[in-house]
Amino acid sequence: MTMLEFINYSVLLNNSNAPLIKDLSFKLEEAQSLGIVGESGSGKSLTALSALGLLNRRIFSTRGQVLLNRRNIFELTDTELNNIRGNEISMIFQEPMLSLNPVKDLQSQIYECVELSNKNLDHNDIKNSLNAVGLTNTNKILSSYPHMISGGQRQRFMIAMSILRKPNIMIADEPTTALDVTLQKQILDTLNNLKNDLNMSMLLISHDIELIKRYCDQILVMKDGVLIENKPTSKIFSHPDHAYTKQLVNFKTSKFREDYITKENKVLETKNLSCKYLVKDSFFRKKKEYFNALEDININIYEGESVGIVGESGSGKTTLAMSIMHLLSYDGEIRICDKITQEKLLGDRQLRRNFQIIFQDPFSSLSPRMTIKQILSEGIVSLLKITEHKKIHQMCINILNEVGLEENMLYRYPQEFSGGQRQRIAIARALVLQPKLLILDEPTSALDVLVQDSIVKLLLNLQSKFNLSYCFISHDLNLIKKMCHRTYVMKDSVIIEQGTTREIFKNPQEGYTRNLLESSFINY
Amino acid sequence: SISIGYQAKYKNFDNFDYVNREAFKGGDITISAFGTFDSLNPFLLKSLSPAQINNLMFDTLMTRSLDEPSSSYALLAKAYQLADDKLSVNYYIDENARFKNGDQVTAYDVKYSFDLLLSEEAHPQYRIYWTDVESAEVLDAYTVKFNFKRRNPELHMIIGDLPVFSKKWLSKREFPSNVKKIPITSGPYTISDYSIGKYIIYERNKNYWAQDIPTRRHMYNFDRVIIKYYKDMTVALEAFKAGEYDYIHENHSKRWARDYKGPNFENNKIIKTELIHSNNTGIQGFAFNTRNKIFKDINLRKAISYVFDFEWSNNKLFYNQYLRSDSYFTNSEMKSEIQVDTDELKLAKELDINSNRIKPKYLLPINLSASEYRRSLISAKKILDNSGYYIRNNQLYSKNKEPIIINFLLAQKGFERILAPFRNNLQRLGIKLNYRTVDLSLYQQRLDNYDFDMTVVSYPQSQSPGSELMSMFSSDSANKNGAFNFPGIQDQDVDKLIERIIYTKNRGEMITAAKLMDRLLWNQFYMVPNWYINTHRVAFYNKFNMPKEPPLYYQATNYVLQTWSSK
Amino acid sequence: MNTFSIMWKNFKSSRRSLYSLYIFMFLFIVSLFSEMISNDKPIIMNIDDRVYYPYIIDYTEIDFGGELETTPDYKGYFITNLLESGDNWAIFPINPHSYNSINYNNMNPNPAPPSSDNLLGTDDRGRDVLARLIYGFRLSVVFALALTAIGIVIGLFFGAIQGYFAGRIDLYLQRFIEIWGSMPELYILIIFASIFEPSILLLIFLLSLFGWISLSDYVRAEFLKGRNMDYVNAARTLGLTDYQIIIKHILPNSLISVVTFLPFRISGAILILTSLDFLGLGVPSTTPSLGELLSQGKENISAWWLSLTTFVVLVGTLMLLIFIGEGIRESISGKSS
Amino acid sequence: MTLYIFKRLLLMLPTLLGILFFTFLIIQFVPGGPVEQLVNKLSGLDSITESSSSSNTYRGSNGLSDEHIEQLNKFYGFDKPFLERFFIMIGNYASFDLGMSYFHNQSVGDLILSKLPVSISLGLWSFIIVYLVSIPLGIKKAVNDGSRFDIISSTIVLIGYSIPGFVLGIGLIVLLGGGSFFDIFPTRGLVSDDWSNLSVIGKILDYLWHITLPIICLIIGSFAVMTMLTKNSFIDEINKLYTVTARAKGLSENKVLYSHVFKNAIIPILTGFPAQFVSAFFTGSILIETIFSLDGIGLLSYEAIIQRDYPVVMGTLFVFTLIGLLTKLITDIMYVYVDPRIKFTSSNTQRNL
Ligand SMILES: Nc1ncnc2c1ncn2[C@@H]1O[C@H](COP(=O)(O)OP(=O)(O)OP(=O)(O)O)[C@@H](O)[C@H]1O
Ligand SMILES: Nc1ncnc2c1ncn2[C@@H]1O[C@H](COP(=O)(O)OP(=O)(O)OP(=O)(O)O)[C@@H](O)[C@H]1O
Ligand SMILES: [Mg+2]
Ligand SMILES: [Mg+2]
Repeated sequence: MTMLEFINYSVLLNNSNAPLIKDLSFKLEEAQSLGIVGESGSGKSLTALSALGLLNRRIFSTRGQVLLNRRNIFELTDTELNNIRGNEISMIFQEPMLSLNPVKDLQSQIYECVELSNKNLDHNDIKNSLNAVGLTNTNKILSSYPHMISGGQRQRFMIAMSILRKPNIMIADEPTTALDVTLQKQILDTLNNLKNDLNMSMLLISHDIELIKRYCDQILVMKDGVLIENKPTSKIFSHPDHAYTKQLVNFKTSKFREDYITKENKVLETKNLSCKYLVKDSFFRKKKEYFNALEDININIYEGESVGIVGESGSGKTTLAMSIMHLLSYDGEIRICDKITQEKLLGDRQLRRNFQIIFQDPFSSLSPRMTIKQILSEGIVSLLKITEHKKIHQMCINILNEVGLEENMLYRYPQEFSGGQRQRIAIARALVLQPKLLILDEPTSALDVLVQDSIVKLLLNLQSKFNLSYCFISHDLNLIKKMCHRTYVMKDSVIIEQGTTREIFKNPQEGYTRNLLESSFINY
Repeated sequence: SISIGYQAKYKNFDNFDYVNREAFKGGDITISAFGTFDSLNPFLLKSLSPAQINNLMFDTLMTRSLDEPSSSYALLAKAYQLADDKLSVNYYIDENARFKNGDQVTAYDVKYSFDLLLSEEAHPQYRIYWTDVESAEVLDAYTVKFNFKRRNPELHMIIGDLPVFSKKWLSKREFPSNVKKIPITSGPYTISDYSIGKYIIYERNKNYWAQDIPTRRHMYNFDRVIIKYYKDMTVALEAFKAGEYDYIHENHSKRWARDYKGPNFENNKIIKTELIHSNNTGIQGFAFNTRNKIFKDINLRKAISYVFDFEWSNNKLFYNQYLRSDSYFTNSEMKSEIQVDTDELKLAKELDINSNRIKPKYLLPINLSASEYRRSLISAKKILDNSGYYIRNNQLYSKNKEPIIINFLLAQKGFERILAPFRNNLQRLGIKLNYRTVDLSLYQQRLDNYDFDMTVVSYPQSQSPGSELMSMFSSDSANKNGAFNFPGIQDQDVDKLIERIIYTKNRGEMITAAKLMDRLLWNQFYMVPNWYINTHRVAFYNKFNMPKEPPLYYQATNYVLQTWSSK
Repeated sequence: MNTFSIMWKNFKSSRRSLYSLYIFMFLFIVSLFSEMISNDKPIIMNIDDRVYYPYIIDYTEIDFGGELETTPDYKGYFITNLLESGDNWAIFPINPHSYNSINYNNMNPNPAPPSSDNLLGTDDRGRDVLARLIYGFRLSVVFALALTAIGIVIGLFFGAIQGYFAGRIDLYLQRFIEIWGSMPELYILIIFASIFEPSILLLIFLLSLFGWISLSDYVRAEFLKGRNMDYVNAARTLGLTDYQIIIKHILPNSLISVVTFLPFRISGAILILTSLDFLGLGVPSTTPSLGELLSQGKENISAWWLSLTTFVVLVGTLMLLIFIGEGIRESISGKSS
Repeated sequence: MTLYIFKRLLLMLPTLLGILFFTFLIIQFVPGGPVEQLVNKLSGLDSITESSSSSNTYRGSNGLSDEHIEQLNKFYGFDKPFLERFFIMIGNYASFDLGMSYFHNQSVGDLILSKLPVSISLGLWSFIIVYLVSIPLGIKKAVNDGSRFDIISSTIVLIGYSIPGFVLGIGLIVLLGGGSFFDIFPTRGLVSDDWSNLSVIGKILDYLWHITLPIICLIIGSFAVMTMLTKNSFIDEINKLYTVTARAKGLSENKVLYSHVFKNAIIPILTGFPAQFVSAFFTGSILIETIFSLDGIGLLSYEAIIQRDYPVVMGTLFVFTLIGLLTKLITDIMYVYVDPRIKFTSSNTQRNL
């Protein structure tokens, strides 16, 4: 039975009439899992949103049909649509950070699903689905607000919400970008089980070819809003037609990074770095509850070195990055470039020129009222002290091109981009400053392998040219392998293992690390 | 009876002439009041008492008649005796007089009332009113004696206005603070119900002790007088049209002409009429502050007076409802005629007033058309030309090169519409007039310090003017802060005449002196005379009987409550 | 393309706002030339074969053979008489009344209903309502714009500082504002009124002392919210100063209330003149202002032409401003591109 | 937070003291005090109208003598030096004694209490109605931004906003309360004069019957600002990603708006709360109160200012600010409740390094 069918479906921008998706036609059968891969910005997320009829009519207009159980969703009444959504078809959004209501606690957000469900669900179901995505500390999670949990936890929470109601169709838009491989595997297995047990159909959007290969029966490839290939998985890999597909399929992961580093100048040094969050502020009692997100962290990064930080979701990686950036209050000591301490920084903001960060959540780090041009030029003006308009403009264009975006995007606002595009904008914003130390928090989570590769090349290139240092926080072991000289492994707020990347990958000491490497699809 | 300087009209009478002998006792009348009230004690400074409470509840020792200038007749006091030295008076209380609770009214109550009213807790107006009364003494249960500080021909009559209440009403201690206790009085009405700030109902005392004495017979006929409070005039008028109350008194020409319309007027349910009166309306005018250099010149004052176009204003602003003020005692027998009469000449001689000053009154121009007004303007200009004034760049300068710029102080916005055309007309002579309305307190402060060039002044006068004239027109008051001599009149002849008016025993002489004073003041152009009205504008539902003729001197609402009755 | 031109482009994309802006500007610019539209001086005049330009040249009555040495009343008896005789003629502006000239020749008592002479009737002292509306619009709009601009700048300043820095600064500044805001405004106005002659400038100054307070609360709240956003952190890492962060990052995201209140503040400023009039602090009633007209409407309820016309002008102005405000809101939020 | 609230409560004392002090100080400089007011009344100068028909009373010999004025000054307590008077007042305030009015024979506290029924009636109803109408309307307008509904409803609320209160008030009275057209509604007061004799239902109906017109006048102008504010704050939030999530869950549009967007958009609306509250309950509308002859606190404090009834001025100011301060604190706490990301502390985190 066909669960979902797109027929000659097109999406247009209202004010410019530019097509974002052109004549898309495909079918999703019962119990089938369909993978969509494609270039960043090719219209995957729009397709996913269309399946639920969630496109904003003020911005987009559509042509063609989307049939859900043979009913055109554009002809359904609001109540019918509401009944279908969540119960029959469920979606995991690409931006977990912004997809949760920031001012409601997670408990009420998930309970909404329970209330709306046409099945009889209770607290245990919630617990189960949270456990299924690896969120074991349910009470803590449920009483938190979205900003109080880590990126990976948010993403898992989103997934838990969607699988809770056991829908017939599941649309997962890059569901595991913020998760380490163990979790990735666990979650996709869960989804797969659902598919097998309940005949659920699944539309999985991902840039991770390995993942798609493993879990999908059929694969769609999109480029520039057009469906360029639609074949069973095995066929795609054996007989790719389109040049783009070929590139994707034939993409080979590279070797360990082994160039030599003079461990001379420390670019970053932390001593006994600790950091805690206030979780509960009681009105009557004096006692406050804190959560220790970092405990006695000591890391070093040398000039020209790339260091990877991997670790469990929620282990404090982002917290570490933020404290290095002096955006959180911390205990202990942080020295950047040997001389920059907290006091120094207080006196001179210009010192920030030396260290920059790419936030894990690019969308919320981009001001919604500023155009890309404004966003990019801001740092140039304030830190590089360049004021010449022409020059700034040229720099903006150059860096955009280097991350694979086009000049005409300069005057658009962040909300008008795809997830991958936004991420690249965030990268561009940091790179244009060429800081001594660059912290990259999941920099490529939303990028397809090809773009990712070009970004990696760009980073390597810059590193060799300017002797930059990078600190990669990533779940993508491939990336770590490719980029990092050394790696730290974090778990539960502490560093449990460190060493050269090769050492760690070949010969992991800790159980967690071993687990991680085993579950990854790559053989090292 | 007491009357000042003439023979009282009534003697051995049954009732006043102006009452309706067929009046029916009973029925209600509902009237409106403006603002609010918050106390049943009308004698306090820190309180607002309900309308009409004094008239309806409190009997006084003597009561005045409305068809004589200044005569009092027995009420609580059946008789009085002025001491030979004129420094005290005895009042003899009527033994029949009873408070509402049945107690007799005694001299002790009178003294008690007097003492409380003169105490510091009471409203200072009583202390001012009876400044010259030293004390009250009880001679026996029905005789009370008032001692005076100085001789004053009116004083024994003025103390006759003393309202009397029972000792049982409030103790001395309670007096300033207890404002919710219904007064125990001997008057025709008592309070039957009230709600602070909203309404008050007076009910006729069926056993009113004075029901049949001459000064009360056929009066106070309504069983109930209901007073409703409104805070907005326009709304109050609408409510009247809707029949929420029965009677309204209007003192605004624009409203009278424009707003007294509607179905109830057309079908004659409401009668809209004007009751003629002979009240002395004194004078109202735009006063020049002659303390200012520019206004020391009478010619300038005269020219400005000529510029004011009363006829236009009356026609285009007042709906022709007003008459031009032509005297300092307009609408009264104290008004001097244009030509000098012989009595005045005699008096002038007697008081040694320079006969050059005894001239016919200057006539103000009457402008019946635009061309006539232009003639007035030009004659005003001639006056200025002849006294050395000149114009540069649309600005008039005096001989001494002072620009003529006038700041006109106002407390009521309503006058701005009258001043605007005046201002534009003055402009034609190069005179700049700026008018400005200020907050009442600020206005008072400026007045007290005579800090203004011109302002609107009203000098109301009684039927027998007396010592208040001192504060208005005497040389002494000209430099005294807080007095009412706003124009700054300093004229020895006027001083002499005031003296004569106050101390003469003969009303005829008093009138002559007043006329002469009127003439002297008038010819000095101390103010640009305004206008007056010799009627009360009232409207009421057609359900009342009233006497055939109104009295001479009266306030509309008091008169209605005293003499009208239900049909 | 700079920020402004982007905003302008966004603004233009909303037709309604654009037309509203055009109409408003048109009216305002026209009202700047009030003297040419509505005046009691003729533009040109021919008397006894001599041509006069009273509009430009200040003649005295003597020049026309009269007696008075001041500027004649061109609608008055003397000139009218002259014009009626011989071949004399005069051309008056479209509305031959000035804001302070009184129509002495009106047949009806004042306030007089609309007639061919006074198209919208006269006010309670015989001045032409249309003329006062034209001049009043100009004055009121200038006054209101000035007052609003000042109020917004100060309100933004204090609100931003409180909300952004929070903590102690917020705590103390708020106390200061509370004390400041509780001052008996009327008394302060009265005190000043007793010292100075009232004038528009004085009024703007006095009203600005307190006009910003309510707005600062709103701005504070939005800044409290805005300062925790990730993009603010991102801006910090770019080494932006507090000032730059406030101006460039939080402010554009905190303008909801400012934009919402803008039209209301402007129209409120127009009306505030009314409420101060009775204290003698409002501008003198010789100055034409919409507030003055409205307060006349209040005194003369039955003269509907006073309140109705003013009301129509006020509603119109308010609508235009609201629509313009809506455009501004859209242009800063960059909804369309 | 606890500490913060405690600090705020503590800081209220100096704030109140400061407010009282400065107001007291300013009052010293106001030209014309209660004595001038009284003199004005006594001399009859306050009643010069277009045509003052005379009063024929004997008007004292020479106006108010200096001695009288001195007595009056003493009566009002102006004979004592400034600071002494101030401290006496503060002492009284500390014992909850707001003093005696200059012109009403009542303590300020009683005076305020006696005006409360009117203020609460007007305040409560208009407050509730305005919020109940404006917020849903604003939300609806936000959803349908630019539609015909949006424009028409804007026009209507704006017309309501611009109608001068007196025109509407008098207009309604003339039309519905007066003798000229329909005589349906009463023109004055909160209840009928014979209210106490009515049955319970009769009492309620009578009350509602009386407050209908004033409430209409009060609220008609208040919709616009609140509606536009709601609309604008919603427009900003309505297209954020979390609403898409909520819709994807199958929440109905209203649920999305009221349970998701609402909390995100409410902050500006909440901010206006203290001012709205204080003005609805206490400042009221002087105009409406006069037109309908209602005696509320608004009118009381306004008249006190004009009449220079300083104890009432200070007393009402004190009560207003105290309540204002408390509601302000409550809204500040509400901010945190509504948006847990808001913090009032400027900890290190917020310091711009
Ligand atoms: N609001 C918008 N206004 C204009 N263009 C938009 C808007 N939203 C998305 N786009 C454009 O639509 C295209 C498709 O976006 P979509 O989010 O579907 O990409 P995607 O395939 O999901 O990419 P990614 O892998 O980077 O998430 C992109 O080029 C993007 O720039
Ligand atoms: N504002 C906050 N208040 C309370 N707890 C917080 C807050 N922010 C983060 N945490 C907690 O701190 C821990 C570490 O969070 P962090 O964001 O550093 O994790 P992470 O290592 O980056 O995880 P991920 O890989 O999922 O992004 C998490 O358990 C999270 O729940
Ligand atoms: Mg996407
Ligand atoms: Mg993280």
